[in-house]
Amino acid sequence: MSSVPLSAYLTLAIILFCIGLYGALTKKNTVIVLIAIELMLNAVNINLVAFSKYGMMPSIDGQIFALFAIAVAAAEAAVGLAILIAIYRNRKSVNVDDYNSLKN
Amino acid sequence: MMEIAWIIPLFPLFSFLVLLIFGRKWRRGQIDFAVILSLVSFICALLVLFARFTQENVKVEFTWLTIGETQLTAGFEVNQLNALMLVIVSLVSFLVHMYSKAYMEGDERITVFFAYLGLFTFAMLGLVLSPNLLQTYIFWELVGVGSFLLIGFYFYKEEAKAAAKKAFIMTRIGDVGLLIGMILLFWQVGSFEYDEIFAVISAGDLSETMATLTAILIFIGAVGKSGQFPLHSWLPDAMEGPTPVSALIHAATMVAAGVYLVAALYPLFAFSEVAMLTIAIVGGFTAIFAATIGMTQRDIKRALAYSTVSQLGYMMLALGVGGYVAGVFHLTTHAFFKALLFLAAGSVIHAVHTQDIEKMGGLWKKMKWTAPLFLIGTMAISGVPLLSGFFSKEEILVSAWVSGHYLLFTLAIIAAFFTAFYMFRLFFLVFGGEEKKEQSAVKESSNWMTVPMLVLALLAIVAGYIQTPWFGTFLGDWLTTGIAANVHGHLDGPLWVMVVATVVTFLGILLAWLMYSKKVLSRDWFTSRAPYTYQLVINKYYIDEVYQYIFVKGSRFVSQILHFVEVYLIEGLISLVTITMRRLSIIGSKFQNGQTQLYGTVAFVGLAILIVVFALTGGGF
Amino acid sequence: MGFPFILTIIVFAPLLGVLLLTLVAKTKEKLIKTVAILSTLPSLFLSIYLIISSKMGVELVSYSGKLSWMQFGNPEVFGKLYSIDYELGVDGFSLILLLLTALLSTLAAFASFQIKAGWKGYYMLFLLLEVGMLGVFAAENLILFFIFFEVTLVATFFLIGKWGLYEKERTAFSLLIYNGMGSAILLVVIMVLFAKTGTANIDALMSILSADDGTVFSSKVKTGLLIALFIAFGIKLPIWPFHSWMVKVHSEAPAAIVMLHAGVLLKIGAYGLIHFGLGFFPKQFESLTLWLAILGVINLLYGAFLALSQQELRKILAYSSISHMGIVLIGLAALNEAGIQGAMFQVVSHGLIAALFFYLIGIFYERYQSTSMADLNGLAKTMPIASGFLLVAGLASLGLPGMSGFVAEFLAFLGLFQEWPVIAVIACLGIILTAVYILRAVLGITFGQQEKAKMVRDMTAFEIWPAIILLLCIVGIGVYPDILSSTLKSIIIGLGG
Amino acid sequence: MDLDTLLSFSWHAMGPEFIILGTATLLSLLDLFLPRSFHRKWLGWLSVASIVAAIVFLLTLIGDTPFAILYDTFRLDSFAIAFKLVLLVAAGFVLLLAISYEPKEKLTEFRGEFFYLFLVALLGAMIMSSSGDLITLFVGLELMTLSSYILVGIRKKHLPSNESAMKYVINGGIATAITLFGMSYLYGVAGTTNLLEMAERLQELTNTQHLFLLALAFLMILVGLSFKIAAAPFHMWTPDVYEGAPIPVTAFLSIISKAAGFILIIRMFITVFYHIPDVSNNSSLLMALQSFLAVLAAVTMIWGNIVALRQTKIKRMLAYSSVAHAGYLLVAVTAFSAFMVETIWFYLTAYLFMTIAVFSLLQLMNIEEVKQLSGLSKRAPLLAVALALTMLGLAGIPGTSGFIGKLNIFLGALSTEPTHYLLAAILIATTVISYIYYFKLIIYAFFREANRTFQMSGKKMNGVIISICVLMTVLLGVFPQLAYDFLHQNFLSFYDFLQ
Repeated sequence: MSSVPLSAYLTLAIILFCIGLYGALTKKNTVIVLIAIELMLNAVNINLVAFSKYGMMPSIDGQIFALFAIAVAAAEAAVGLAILIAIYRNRKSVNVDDYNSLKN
Repeated sequence: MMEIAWIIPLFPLFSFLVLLIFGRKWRRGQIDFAVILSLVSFICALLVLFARFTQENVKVEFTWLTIGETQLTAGFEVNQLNALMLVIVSLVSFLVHMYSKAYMEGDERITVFFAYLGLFTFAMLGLVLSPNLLQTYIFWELVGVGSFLLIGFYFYKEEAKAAAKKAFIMTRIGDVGLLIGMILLFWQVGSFEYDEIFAVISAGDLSETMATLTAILIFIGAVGKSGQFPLHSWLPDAMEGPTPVSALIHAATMVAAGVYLVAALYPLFAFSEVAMLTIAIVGGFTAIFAATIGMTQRDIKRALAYSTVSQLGYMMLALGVGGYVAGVFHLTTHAFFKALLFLAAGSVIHAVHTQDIEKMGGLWKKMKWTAPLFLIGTMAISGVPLLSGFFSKEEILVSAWVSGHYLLFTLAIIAAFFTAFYMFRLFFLVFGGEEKKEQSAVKESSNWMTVPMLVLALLAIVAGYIQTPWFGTFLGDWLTTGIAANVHGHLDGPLWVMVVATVVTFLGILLAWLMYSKKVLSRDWFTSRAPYTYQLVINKYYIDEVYQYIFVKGSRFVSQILHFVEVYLIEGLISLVTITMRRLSIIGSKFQNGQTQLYGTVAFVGLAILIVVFALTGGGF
Repeated sequence: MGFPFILTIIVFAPLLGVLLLTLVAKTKEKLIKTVAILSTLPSLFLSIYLIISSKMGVELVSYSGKLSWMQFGNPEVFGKLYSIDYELGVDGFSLILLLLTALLSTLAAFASFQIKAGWKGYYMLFLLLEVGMLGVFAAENLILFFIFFEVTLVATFFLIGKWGLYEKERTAFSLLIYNGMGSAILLVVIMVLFAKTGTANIDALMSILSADDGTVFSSKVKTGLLIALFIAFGIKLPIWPFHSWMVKVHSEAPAAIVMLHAGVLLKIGAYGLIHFGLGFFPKQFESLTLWLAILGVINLLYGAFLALSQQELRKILAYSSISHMGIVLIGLAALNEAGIQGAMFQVVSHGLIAALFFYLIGIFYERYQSTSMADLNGLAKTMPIASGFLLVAGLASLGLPGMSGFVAEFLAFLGLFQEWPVIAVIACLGIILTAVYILRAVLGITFGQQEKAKMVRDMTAFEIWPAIILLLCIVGIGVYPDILSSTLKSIIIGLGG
Repeated sequence: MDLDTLLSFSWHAMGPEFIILGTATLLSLLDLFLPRSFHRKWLGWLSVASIVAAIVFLLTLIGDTPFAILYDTFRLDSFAIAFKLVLLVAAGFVLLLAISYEPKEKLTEFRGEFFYLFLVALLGAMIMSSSGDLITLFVGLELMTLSSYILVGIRKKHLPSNESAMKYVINGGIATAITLFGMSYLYGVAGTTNLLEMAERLQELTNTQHLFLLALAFLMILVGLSFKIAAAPFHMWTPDVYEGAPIPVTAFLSIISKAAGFILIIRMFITVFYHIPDVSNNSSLLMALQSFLAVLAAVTMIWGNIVALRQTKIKRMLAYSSVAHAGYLLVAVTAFSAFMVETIWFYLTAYLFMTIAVFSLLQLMNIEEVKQLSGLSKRAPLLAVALALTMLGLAGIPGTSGFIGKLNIFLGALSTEPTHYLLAAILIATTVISYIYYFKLIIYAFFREANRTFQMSGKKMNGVIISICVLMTVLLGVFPQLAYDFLHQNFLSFYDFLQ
């Protein structure tokens, strides 16, 4: 049915991953940074699912793995946001650059 | 008796130890104790000498140090030469002990003084008894220490400190030569033993070059100790020590050790013509060189010191030209008359409390004993006929003539002239002429001082008769039996040599008389004519200054350079390392600026580098 | 090979003192000092006993022994086991050094009476230091050796950092980093040997390495390891240019510690060079002797020249130590019986002489709070006995015959002249220079007019006897060196001198 | 899956985990329902009790043949037991620290949370050490990570604490993503998430492209885990987070979190990558990529030690020190010697005691700057001695367990072929550099006079912890065979997790 080759999925995943990484490293808004990290995790999910379906040795494990990854990502986002709220209360800023009281 | 000759040095050693350890507590009698010990030592030495007349050499040794399979030994040996030396040393030592009892009276450190005397005597006797080079070297150095300690006896005087240091270091320079020569010889011969060395030489197993090299190196040691040019300048300075010390160490015994060493190793030296010539030239040059300086000195002891240097040069010259007996003979006679002169000078100094001869004068009447005794010494050293110096000097001149070194012979003749001149200059200035005001209270010294002088004066007169062309050559015959070298008991020289020597001596005396007693000749007759020469001579040819400039300044300069290396180069390298570390640390800390995204970026760069390298290298596949 | 009972007691007896000291209140000065000195004694007496019994013909091997200690790796799974045993043993050389250490420790414990505060901590560390030093010489295992080696380092670090003089912290640090580097390199060598041969036992390594024809290590690797050993022990000895830490230590550490430092700790470098460098890699050692000789001469002259321009007695002695360690190097460079024996003699002799010097320095410092030549001028007037000892120490140091220094110097030169005569001639300059700087220092202090007429008491009867003991040893060895050489003979032959 | 299947599993293998999990659940409920007046410290004691129970349970499991439950996702082998033991002991000490922790910014209201979150994090670490499947590995890892995010930020009114938590989240998130990305490739090539199965399948792999992908996966997993173990250059978060986190949490991060990272690395590397052939087919992928590990180890040691030199705050210094120690451990991993696992186990054990001791000291003295140590030896000599011994241990001075640990690593690096001379040299050189900062503390504590009086927030508990840890440090340094014998006797077939 599908003529989309595995490599396309993988490339997409890498691109997403890189976008996420880029966002996580450059965006000033912490919320966006957290979203970018989500993006990276989701890129992995594409990988996993793609492999699970079109891989050298397809198996259901990949999809299960992806589910776990989604759950973990959600938890991570939740924790991240919770911490962000805590820091916002004290620092009154969501700008990552402002979080620099700890340094050499 | 000869088997227990080792006991001779132990008496002074015992004296040294006892005085050093208990001397502070011991209020009275410690000096007598030391004097008696030195007397015992002398008696033993005398017995050994008599025993040696009838018996063979004795040598006793034990293992001192094991090097792998080689065993170095220590022990003692008695032969003609050192039996003679034993007597000379212990006698002079005993007399000086006696003399010092009076001379040093009242000094609060007199016990220490006698302790040091004991140490020195021990070392000197040990040196004489040594059967091998190594042991000789050991005592050689110990003798130096004794000398060093006694020169620096008045430790609070800056001059004494400087003189002691100078004496030690200059002789040490010579000692290093000796050490090197000795070690080289060891690797050639395989032993430090005198007799083994001689055996190898007579077997012809030692190459000529090696013999020359080692002989000259060993001679450097002798040069240092015997104050030969160019290592002579410590000896006059050593006069900072108490006068009895000058008599014992710097006239009669230690300084003669160099001559003794050459004599003891005579077969080695005789094997190498070059070495012999070197010795002769150095000796001859020193003889005349020191004599010229001696003519200008104002300090009575310094003048005598230069005379000593000159006489030692004479002895070296004798040995160098093959006059083995002549050298040893002169060593013997010189020990007596020079010790006498120093003791007499000490007596004078003791009485007038100055050493400046210009401040003395007219003492002939005041010092009824000292003055004639000094005169005897002066006549003996000048070579006035029938006194001991006349015979020994004559022997040297004959040896020089016979050996064919005419230039050296001439030098020796001129030196004899100078000797007579400056010795009588001293005599006339000190004892003749007008009485100086400040010396009205001068008194003759006590018997403790005059008796030793008397003994020495007696010896200075008669000692010459053991080897004369007229009454037999007893000393020479005895000394030369069994020596492993081609030496002669006596050389017959032309009669005119004796005549010339006598004439020259009297000319010198005459000149001194004219200048300093009669004052017919003006004293600056020579100085005004050749002021530069005079300046040169009175400043001792600027040798000290040259040394100061080259060696002292030189080593200080090197030291400064190395200090620079130490501070800037080595410390600098260390700081370079620490600074680098600190820099790196700062750079590392700079990244830690609190920005999370920078941290992430660094990590990303790290990952990227890993992957890029992997991709480029194919991942090490 | 049972448990090395006597050696264990010798090494760890001071540790008992440490434990006892923990029980003593820190204000009880007398008690602390007594306990400390007493706890140095068992090692001393036992090592004397060992020496005597070895002279009586008891084989030294019978005292060595081992106990299984730790194993790395799992033989049942991998078949390879790296086991490190607790092995102690002595040979002639290390036995002598053991005795030297024990003796100097007792004397230094006496000299430590001048410590003004913190006796408890001081003596605990002091005893720990002694354990380390004794252990270094008794260890039969490289790793054990290293452990004791580091123990000495840490103990000295504390002793200097806490009880040192003006720049104590910097000095302690400098000591730590230099020696840390040295021991790091040493550890590399040790571990390479251990990892490749599977044993760290010194004797076993010696036989493995001497039988090795390139299968275990290529000759290049061996040379590399030897050079690393040179650097490691060269820092300790010290070999120029790694000496600057040691000058600092000499001038900043408390005198009693310098006694041990100059007397024993520096000697570990020499011990290591002889025992390991020469013992493990004799062939490679031979190929490096020229460099060793050159370094030795540099040490000798460099130290001497720098000592010439110092104003501080401690610094003079520091550079003098550098210079004297040059003798050890040239002795080793000669690599013949005389040379090696000279190096060994120098190790012992300099240990004694340096200890005597610093014992006296401690006494001077206590009275004058200074050791600079300018402040001590004319000491012979105020302290004649101490000055006398200083003079004797000086003479011993400049190699006066009749004292131990001469025998060492003589043997080293004797050896060197056979192998490298030209270098030896240059080195002879050192003999003269030594005389010059020693006399300059000693005369500068004792002779002359006392300008600052501060009357102080001379050495008390109590203070004299450590100096006398040291002097007796120095003179004893100097007068009858065979006392040492007979003990050393077998090991020198064993080292293939 | 029916009940029979469920019951057929030998659940006791997970006993310790269940104990921890149960306690965590219980605690969360208790925290919810207990009145405010009830001191939450008792919850801490309860969790300590649970850890003790877990240890006891774990000890009873020693000696069983290795077996797996839940379809090979959870394995109980001697490797797992040995390392879980380390984790549990460390956790016990950290909990004790936490119980006596009284920061200036009051923690009372969150203390209950602290304990059960802590237990959950521990649970994650334990699962990691036992997991036989990528999914469980990942879940365990994330369980630990997510809990520790919250733990770091638990002082929620304290800005540095918030900030460090935020930084940790961002860095940790990136790390997770990278690890996961690597894992996805691994899964993609192997087609399974089970580690053993994966190893089996990949053994026959010959496709170069796949190998390439696997190598990439290897690198990404390595990098992702490097965040966890704080290896340079992925360590940058460490100092900031260590500084901001409460002391018990810092201790947790520097011991348990790091140990878990290493456990994961070893497990994955040995089971999977060691069995993947490289292109030439005569060595394994892991060996082929050894040089990357070596570079990482070297950079970590150098960076950690050098930057530590400039730190003036003790916690930051310790952060860099922990980076350096990660480097040392990486050397052991790189060398891959015959006794690597033992080496790492011993090192972690030694490191555990030293680190707990030093954090306990910090907590007791309540200080931040190195300078504040001045005069410690006068004021509290015993503490000063303890500090000194700990520092000596961290510096690897003989007589302490740190030395034996390093010796072991060193031996490992030198006993393998090819021999890692350079790495060993760097290890030893950086160790010497580390002397500088470790001894700096000693210098302040012993040689400097006090310029300020301490305010000991002293608890007896800290004293006990310190004494135990220092004692262990010395004991393991003098008689290391105690630990090795324990290891050899109980975990003779250490490598049974391959079966």
